[in-house]
Amino acid sequence: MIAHLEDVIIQTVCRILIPFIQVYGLYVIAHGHHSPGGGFQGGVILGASFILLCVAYDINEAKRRLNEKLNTMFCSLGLIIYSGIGFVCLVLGGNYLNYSRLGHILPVDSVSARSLGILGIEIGVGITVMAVMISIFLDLVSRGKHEEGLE
Amino acid sequence: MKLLALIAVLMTGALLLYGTIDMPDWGDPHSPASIHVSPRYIEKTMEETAVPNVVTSVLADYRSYDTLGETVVIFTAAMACILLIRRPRT
Amino acid sequence: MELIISKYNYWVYIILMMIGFYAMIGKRNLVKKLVGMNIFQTAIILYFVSTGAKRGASIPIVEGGHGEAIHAIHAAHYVNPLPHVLMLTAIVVMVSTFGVALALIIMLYRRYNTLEEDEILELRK
Amino acid sequence: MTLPFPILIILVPLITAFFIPIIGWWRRDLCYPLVIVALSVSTLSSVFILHLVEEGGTIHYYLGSWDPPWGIEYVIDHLNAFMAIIVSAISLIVALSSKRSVERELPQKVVYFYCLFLLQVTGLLGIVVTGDMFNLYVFLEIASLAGYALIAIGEDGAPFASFNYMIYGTIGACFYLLSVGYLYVVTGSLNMADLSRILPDLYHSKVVLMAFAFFIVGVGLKMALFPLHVWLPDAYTYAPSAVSALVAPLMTKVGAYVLIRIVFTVFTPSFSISLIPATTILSWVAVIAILFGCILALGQTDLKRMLAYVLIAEVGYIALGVGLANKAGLTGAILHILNDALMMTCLFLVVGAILYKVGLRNIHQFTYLHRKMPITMAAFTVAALSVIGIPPTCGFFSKWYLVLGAIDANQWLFAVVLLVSSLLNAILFFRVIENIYFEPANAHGEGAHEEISVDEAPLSMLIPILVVTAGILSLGVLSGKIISSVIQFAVPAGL
Repeated sequence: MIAHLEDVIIQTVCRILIPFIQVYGLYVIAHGHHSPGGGFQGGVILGASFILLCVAYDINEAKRRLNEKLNTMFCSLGLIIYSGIGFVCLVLGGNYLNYSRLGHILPVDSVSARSLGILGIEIGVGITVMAVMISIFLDLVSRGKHEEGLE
Repeated sequence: MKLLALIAVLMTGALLLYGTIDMPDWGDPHSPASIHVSPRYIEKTMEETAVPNVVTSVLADYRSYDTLGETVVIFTAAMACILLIRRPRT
Repeated sequence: MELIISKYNYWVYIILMMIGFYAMIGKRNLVKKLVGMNIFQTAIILYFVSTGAKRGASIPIVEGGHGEAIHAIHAAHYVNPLPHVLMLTAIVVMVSTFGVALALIIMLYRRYNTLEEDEILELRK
Repeated sequence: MTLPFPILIILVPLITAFFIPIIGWWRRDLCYPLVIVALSVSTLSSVFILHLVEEGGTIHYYLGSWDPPWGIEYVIDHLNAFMAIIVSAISLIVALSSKRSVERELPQKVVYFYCLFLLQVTGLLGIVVTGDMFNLYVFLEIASLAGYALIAIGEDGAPFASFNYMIYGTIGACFYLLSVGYLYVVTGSLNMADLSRILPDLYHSKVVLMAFAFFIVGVGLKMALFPLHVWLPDAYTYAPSAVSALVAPLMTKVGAYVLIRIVFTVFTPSFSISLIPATTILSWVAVIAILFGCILALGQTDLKRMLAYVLIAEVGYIALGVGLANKAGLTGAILHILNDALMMTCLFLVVGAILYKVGLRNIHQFTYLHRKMPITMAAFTVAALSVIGIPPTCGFFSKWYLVLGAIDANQWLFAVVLLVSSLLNAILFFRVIENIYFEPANAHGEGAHEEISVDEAPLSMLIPILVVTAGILSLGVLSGKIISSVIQFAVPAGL
């Protein structure tokens, strides 16, 4: 096991960088309609920001900000958003994932409703990908114990 | 064992190379893949989904069910890792 | 010769794929097998993406989609988006398989303290 | 608007799987009832959809309302609906019986076990109902990933067996993906119906030939067809008993379904039979698989491992039916998918019950079991008779059709092999039954009779076993009706 290493430079730089990384991740998710990007890419960037936090500090610091229970819930939450949007379309009388039906409850026409539906599922995908990346990373580096720093 | 593996690999490679003889050239704009299904995605994406990024509109709308499946795949991976190596707190 | 030059993308992917395939079935170290698996899957991704290319075409983001007047859109001006979409899915599948495989490797290392296939087989007897 | 039943088959278990980790944090004991409810809804929908298909013909469901070659469609004809019922009903039965054994074998991981259990069933169901090649790959990966994890949490050798399974499974899935890519580059389409419309013009292309070859290899790896079966015995022997009972009957059968779809729907029979001798090669491989599986099973003393080898032989039967490529043979293959799923579920559930109750798996230690667990052993005997192919049980009828198919194809050798394999199976299972029912000669003393009292498996395990046994007996009687109402429509035209 590597001894706990406190390095002021690394920790300060990471503290400054991480918000920017996260904002960039959100930008990539939201701007997927117009430029390369989308839920997966943005989700991975968001997950990477937490992984950077784990590397610079230790696992406990990262877990203080996003605990295990909440993280597991995020894994499910993104998919519930995704399949929930599809299910709403089903309830509104369309086929599954037919976003144009969302135009019945949103104040937009059916083509813009498709665009909004895409944004909705990208957000869902982003949440799930972020949570899954963090979850797998924590499981792998701490061999499932979630207690010590990087072993 | 290694020799056997090498022979299997070389045979598979030779078969794959044999298959490429009839494939369209690289970058051919008239290959079947470029003219059968995909043109509709590019030409209709603006009027049907209002999303200029064609990859996003195909990923999240035309073939969104695949994307649901792929999100489920990584969800499965997370659950598998938790099941396999996470130690429950005592 | 012309056959090779006009179809070199297939040659490249087949060579890469065979390297990965050999590592998967020929190597005795489990981590090397996994590295082979990654090369194998990446080669398939390379193949798919190369089938989407069109000479002289640009990335599949429609111009004039940002509020300007929309010109007539010709499919030949943009590369084929479908292989890219399929490969986004395949990349995610690859990452997930790799994650589960690493978890399995950690389990195996905990149990046998080695990652050589022969030694594990020896220990299991 | 189309009725939403096709999507409900998949969606209910899928969404339940998302909620299980959340609910598991709150109340762990709610997971099991939720799984049962979700699978019941799925089973009911698939029964209902078979009814709809019988009345109105093939059902198409366009996801997102996009027309087929552009969007993804679900196509449900007789074969799909039939498979969906098998998968959902068997997984429901296995889920019912899993409660006790999971709580004992994995006391702290019940929540995630059931989550992955549902994801596995969802993946299998998704493979069965889809009409899109790439969508099939995605669901194949969901089922495989869940399968790797579920197998790896078994007993001592399980992680290594699962790792091997993962390497072979990934090769199989990648070959499948590569073939999809090969077909895509010459046709530009991913939809099965669209492909079968475009492909006949391209049958002489080398790309299509290679795509077909790699499909067979990839699917063969997934369904453990003979030379590609190496991962199967270890993986299914070391898996937890609930998982063996789920994966062993279903994963191979779904693989067989994919094989039938590709050989007869995506490629027309004229390609698979006449243009290249694919079906002939397939039937020869299948014959070797049958003999190989039966003979290797003879050498095993571990009951679970013996069943794994029997399973390889059973996969051979189905592949033989596909390879014969005539009406009787394919009817036999499709009927055998159903019968074999039932038989294997019954056998693996019995093994699970024995392991749970007495913790034995070596067949030489089974003495007196018939007095300890009379009902379970009776079920085992019925299933064993069915595997052998004794008339009132369902196993006889599918073998009958396979023999008929072999005779129709003028392949007397195949018919002989089928009969020989029945004989081998008889030796195999009577060896076990002998150990169970006949007491050793030296134990005929006085005391041996009183000592052993009835100590049956708990009801939650016994009832599913009895249901499956009743199914084996009644399907034997009903097989004529199943063929006339479902399977004869499932056999593709042109055979």
